[in-house]
Amino acid sequence: MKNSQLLTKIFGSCRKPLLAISLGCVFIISNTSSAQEPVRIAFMDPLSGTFASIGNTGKTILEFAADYFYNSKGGILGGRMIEIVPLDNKQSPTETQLQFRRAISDDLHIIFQGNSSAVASTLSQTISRHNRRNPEQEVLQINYSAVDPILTEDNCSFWHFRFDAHANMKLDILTDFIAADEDIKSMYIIGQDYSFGQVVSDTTTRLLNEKRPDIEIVGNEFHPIGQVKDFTPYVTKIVSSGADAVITGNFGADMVSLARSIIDSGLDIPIYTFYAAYDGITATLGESGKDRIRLVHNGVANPLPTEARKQFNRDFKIAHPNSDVTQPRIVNALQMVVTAMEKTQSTDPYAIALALEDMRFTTMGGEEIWMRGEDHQIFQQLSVSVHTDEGVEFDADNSGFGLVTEYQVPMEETILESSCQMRRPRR
Amino acid sequence: MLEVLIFATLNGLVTGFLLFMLASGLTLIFSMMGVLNFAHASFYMLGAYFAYSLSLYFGFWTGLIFAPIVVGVLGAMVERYGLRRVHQSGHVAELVFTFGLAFLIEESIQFFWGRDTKNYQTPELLDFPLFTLLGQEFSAYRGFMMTISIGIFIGLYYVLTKSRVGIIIQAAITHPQTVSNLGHNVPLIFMGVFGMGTALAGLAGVIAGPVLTTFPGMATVLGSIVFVIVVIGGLGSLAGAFIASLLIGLLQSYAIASDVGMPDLLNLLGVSFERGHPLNDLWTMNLPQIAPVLPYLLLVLVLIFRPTGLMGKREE
Amino acid sequence: MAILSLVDVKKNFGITEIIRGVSLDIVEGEKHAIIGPNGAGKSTLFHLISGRYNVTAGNIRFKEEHIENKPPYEIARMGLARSFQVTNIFSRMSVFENIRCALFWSMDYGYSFWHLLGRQTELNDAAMHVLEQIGLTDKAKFPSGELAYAQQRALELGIAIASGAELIMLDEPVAGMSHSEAQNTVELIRKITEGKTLIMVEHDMNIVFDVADRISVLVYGEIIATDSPENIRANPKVQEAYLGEVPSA
Amino acid sequence: MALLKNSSIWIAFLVTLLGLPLVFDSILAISIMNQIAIAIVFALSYNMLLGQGGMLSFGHAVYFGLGGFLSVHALILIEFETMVFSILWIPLIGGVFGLLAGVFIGSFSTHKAGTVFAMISLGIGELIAASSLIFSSFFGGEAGISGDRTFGPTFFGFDFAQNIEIYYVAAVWAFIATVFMYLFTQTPAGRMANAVRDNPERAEFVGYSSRKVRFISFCASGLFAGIAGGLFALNYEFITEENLNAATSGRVLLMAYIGGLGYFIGPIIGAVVLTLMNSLLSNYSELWMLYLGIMFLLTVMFLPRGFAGFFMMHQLAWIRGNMKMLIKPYIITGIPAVLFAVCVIALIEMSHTEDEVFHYLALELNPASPITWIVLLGIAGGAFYAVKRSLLQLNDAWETANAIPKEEEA
Repeated sequence: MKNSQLLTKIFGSCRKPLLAISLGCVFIISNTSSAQEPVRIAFMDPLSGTFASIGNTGKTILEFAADYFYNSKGGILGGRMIEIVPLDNKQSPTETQLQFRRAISDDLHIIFQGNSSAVASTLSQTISRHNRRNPEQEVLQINYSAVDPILTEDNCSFWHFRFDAHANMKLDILTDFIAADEDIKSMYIIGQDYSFGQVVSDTTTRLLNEKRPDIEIVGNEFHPIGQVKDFTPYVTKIVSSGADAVITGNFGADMVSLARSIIDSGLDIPIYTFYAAYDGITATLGESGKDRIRLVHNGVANPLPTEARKQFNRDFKIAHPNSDVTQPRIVNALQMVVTAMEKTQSTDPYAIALALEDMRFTTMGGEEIWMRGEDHQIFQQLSVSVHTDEGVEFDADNSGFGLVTEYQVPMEETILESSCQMRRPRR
Repeated sequence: MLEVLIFATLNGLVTGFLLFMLASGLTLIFSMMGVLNFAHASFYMLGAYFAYSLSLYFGFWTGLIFAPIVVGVLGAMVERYGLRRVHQSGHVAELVFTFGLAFLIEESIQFFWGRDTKNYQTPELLDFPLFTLLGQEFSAYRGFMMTISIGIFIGLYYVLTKSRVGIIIQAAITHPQTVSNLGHNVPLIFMGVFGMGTALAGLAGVIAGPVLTTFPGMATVLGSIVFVIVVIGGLGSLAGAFIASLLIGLLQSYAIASDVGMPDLLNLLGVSFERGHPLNDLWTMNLPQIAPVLPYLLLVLVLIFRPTGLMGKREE
Repeated sequence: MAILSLVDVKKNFGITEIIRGVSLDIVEGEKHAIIGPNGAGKSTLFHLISGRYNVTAGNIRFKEEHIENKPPYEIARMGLARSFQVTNIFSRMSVFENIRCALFWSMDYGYSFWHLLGRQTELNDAAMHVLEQIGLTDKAKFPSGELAYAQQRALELGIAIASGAELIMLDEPVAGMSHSEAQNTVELIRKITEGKTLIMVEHDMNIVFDVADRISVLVYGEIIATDSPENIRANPKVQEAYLGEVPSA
Repeated sequence: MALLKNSSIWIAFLVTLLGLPLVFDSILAISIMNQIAIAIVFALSYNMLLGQGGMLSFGHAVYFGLGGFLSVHALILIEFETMVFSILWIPLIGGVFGLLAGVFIGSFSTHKAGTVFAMISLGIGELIAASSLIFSSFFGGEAGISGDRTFGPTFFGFDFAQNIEIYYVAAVWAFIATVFMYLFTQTPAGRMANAVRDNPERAEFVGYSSRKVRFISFCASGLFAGIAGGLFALNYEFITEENLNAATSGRVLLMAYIGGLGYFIGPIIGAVVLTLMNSLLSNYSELWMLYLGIMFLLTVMFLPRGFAGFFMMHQLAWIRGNMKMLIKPYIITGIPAVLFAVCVIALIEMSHTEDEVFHYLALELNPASPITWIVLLGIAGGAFYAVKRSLLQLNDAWETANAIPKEEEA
């Protein structure tokens, strides 16, 4: 963290501006190069604690993208730099509240947040409440990763934009892919016992019933999140159920442990997942998971579609050899937000929100994506990719393994109806 | 169904034996020094990480031998330079110390090894199915885990009952005061036992790391369960700890393997509720869902009805 | 009239019999001493009477009421107070607080959480009075755990007598004291047990014969004699129990 | 009398609580002060158990959390006009429910203190935390439940939309709760709690059932923890499972312990220090939890009676007018100690950074150059040596400052 920031925070809260300035001038020399005030964007995700690696990767990508596309090219809005302000919410709803107040205190009005739907919905509620009570001081939530459908359906908010496909959209694609596989006659669903796990379970059951009524759901299991030492007992049940495939929404250590236990038991069936790559997972699965683990995600994996996209990955890798571009949607989100700023020549969240509605934008991957105005949900192409080491130009965790896209669905085919009835603020 | 039962038993035993490796050290420490070592599972985690690092350069087997030693030495140092100092301030202080130590170890591990899951693999030598029963493999590595654990149990039993040191330790468990009056160097014994106990925990970590995933949360997952075992087993009783370990290992394994839940019970009673019922969560609860909390339920029940634990010989 | 009567009281620990059928009547107002060699079961007998241990068999009546197997606090509330052989005080509280805690129940405060202690003049005066009696007035605010040994013993006595119990049981009140300290303590005991019933376990025979009206001799869990000091001194069974050694006068 | 004598401290406390927003008025500051007010009540309620009653609990968050959940449900009921009353009374609802939970759980868990009690509290804590995820219609799963405090009758025109308004509510409640918790220590039940903590056996021989004494403390502690939970609900307008799980229980233990268990003011100090660290430090370093862990261990090892105990250690020297003698040795030891800490932190942070230039205080360090490392290590080593040397002098000064003056001895 930069020292000038640190000092202004300390002294800013002490109401001793003179002292702060006199002490702070030492550092200002090195830090204030441009005369214009930067555009400050908050990045709120876990930066310490158990889930920190995901949050830190996201932060790195966002910072890199801001420098890569804008700051190195003279900034935005006529020469203003983008400054990313990290806020550590430890992936806890309570801490999110605290950090939100810090954001308000620091005059931050655009918050990027992605991890955990529980956090996202807390933040969305908090922001709605805050914006209602403090007109002219509104805050915008840029959700780049939380996939609980409810955020753009029943609980949709004018101040919330989602730049990732939600779970039902992803499952729609994933079940299409599964349905196309004639060998699969039975399916085992296992997931963490919380809202996303339940969404995966309910939706999979419903969709498979529609698409392939002959596929039998031979198991539908929930386990407590982050508390299972050993998944072998669960795998025993999977084996004895005779399932032809497993689908899970697990993430983090629960994902790795489950996959490892399935592989160790000698069970040779495909595993369909959401979060089984990067942040050490790809490296840990390694050879044993090859050609067996498939993920549904937005955009495409290897081969990357355009040279611009490839170049971005290469340049990122040079700057951060130990990280990967895990979530290109962060880049899309930033680019769209900046486009909205440029279009309105403003950093006012209300103006940006209006400009984002129904925006169509061409990503560096060359595809056109659409932010639907009625529920603030992004639509873009979705893919199913496999964990392998063949044909992997850009690997994950420097392991030689990575994702290769097997199945792609264009944006138009991913569109689902929404039950959102948005309360729009009046100005 | 039969293979589920067999594998549930095997899995339960693997977990149970693993838990015993942790619980045996903890129960020795707890009984002799009165310290409920909250950081015990953290030493288990340290074992896994050290072994992972060693295995990168020297292979799995070197890690298996040296990682527990490193952990044991570290544990002995913690006793010598930390706990012994805190000892003067009483048991609560000691407990709070280990509580903070657990926290610090977890943070340090994230500092040195990062927060990612580590790619700690089973050795190739053991990378084959030991046997296949009704379509399911039982990996040789799990067999190896069981062998090591049983070996440790037998070794521990032998040392504690047959050797001179063992007899002093046994005496110190049940009558700590008397032993110090007899002129034995109690601080040295304490340090030794603490080192031994943490080394055992480290060994458990080494062999569990590859199958249970090496990640910074692995201590938390196991931490309080080991506590529960020691208390259920009874203060000062290694046999109690052994029985409680297996009991909890099997209990959890069977609970997950079973498919019964409240709906079955309600069917049996001929009662049914609508989905909208306010207590719907209760009526749809099933055993696998609550498997991880069963040990705590058992703990509370045991403590209420038999505060000395299953095999405990003395109260505090 | 017997204020306390034991009928065939027995206590086993596992298979070991510690008290093997003790029957004893304590007359109201008397000063009664229990003597006997080490390991005779004197402290165990005290624990049985005061409720710390449950009896294996037999019964104990205090003021005509059965008290065997009652919890200590119920017995204490009936007016039976005791001290301990090993100092047993509230070590992290001040001397004054120690005494005040011993007074609460007898002054009808119960488990009150609505009386503010600062305002209870009568209670505080009573506590100060006890401190005066045991000579610790100037140490009132001192942490009791840091008192000198003799002062802790005095406090131990103070806690026992504070509630104004009718029957006071003292377990080796002068153990470990120097001669002059012991003399002071005896004076103190005499003073504070004025008009009350006292049962005392003591090894120092000078004190026993000095204070006691009657003496019981406990040997291997049985009372072999209960009589006046003179008769006890002359009792051959007693002499034998003390290995032929006549208790020196 | 005693009340009057102390009333100046209480007035000062109230004035500080109410006056702070005038000094620190940023949104962040208000938010932190809100947290502090809640933490003070919570930590003090924990101290009723451990500090006053000798009961080590690993599940105290249960009462905080249950109180909080009931309070949020009450907010929801107010919002839908099932109940109509001012949200000012919400903490009381939390308190009553905390009390009920305390009565129920205390009825079987206060039988013994020590390890048995500690383990039961751990088990109960885990059970309730786990059930809170299973019974998601009441607890709202991992996202928790949320309400809105601006409904219900207004209070002199305040609708409590702003955090500053809630801060005043929290401050007044925190003050009232603190006064009552202090007064509790001044009652027979409070004193007997100390007595049972010190010596449960002897307490029985002065007429008190130690179980019942513990039970009363336990219920009172549940009541105040519930009030803290209610304040939390008012402040954040939501509550989740994480507010009744083991992490929250652990945090309150740290607060009370670091502050100093034996002193009434200890937990207050602990609550302030930990909350500040939690909310300020975390934004300056990713490694703040590491520092917190180190600080915590050092406190347990070197200040076993907490910060309050450290201050109280100087009471004697203060009374004897010898504080002056300590100032110089403190400075002499303090400077190298701070220097040592600064260097160690620099080393830790530097080994963790990916940047080419590492900004630290007024310096720009180059992590790639071995010279930086050697210099820092050298300074740290030197400082450590200086601390070790000067500690001896500090010790001497301490002895002299606390020595009994000649005339007093005579």
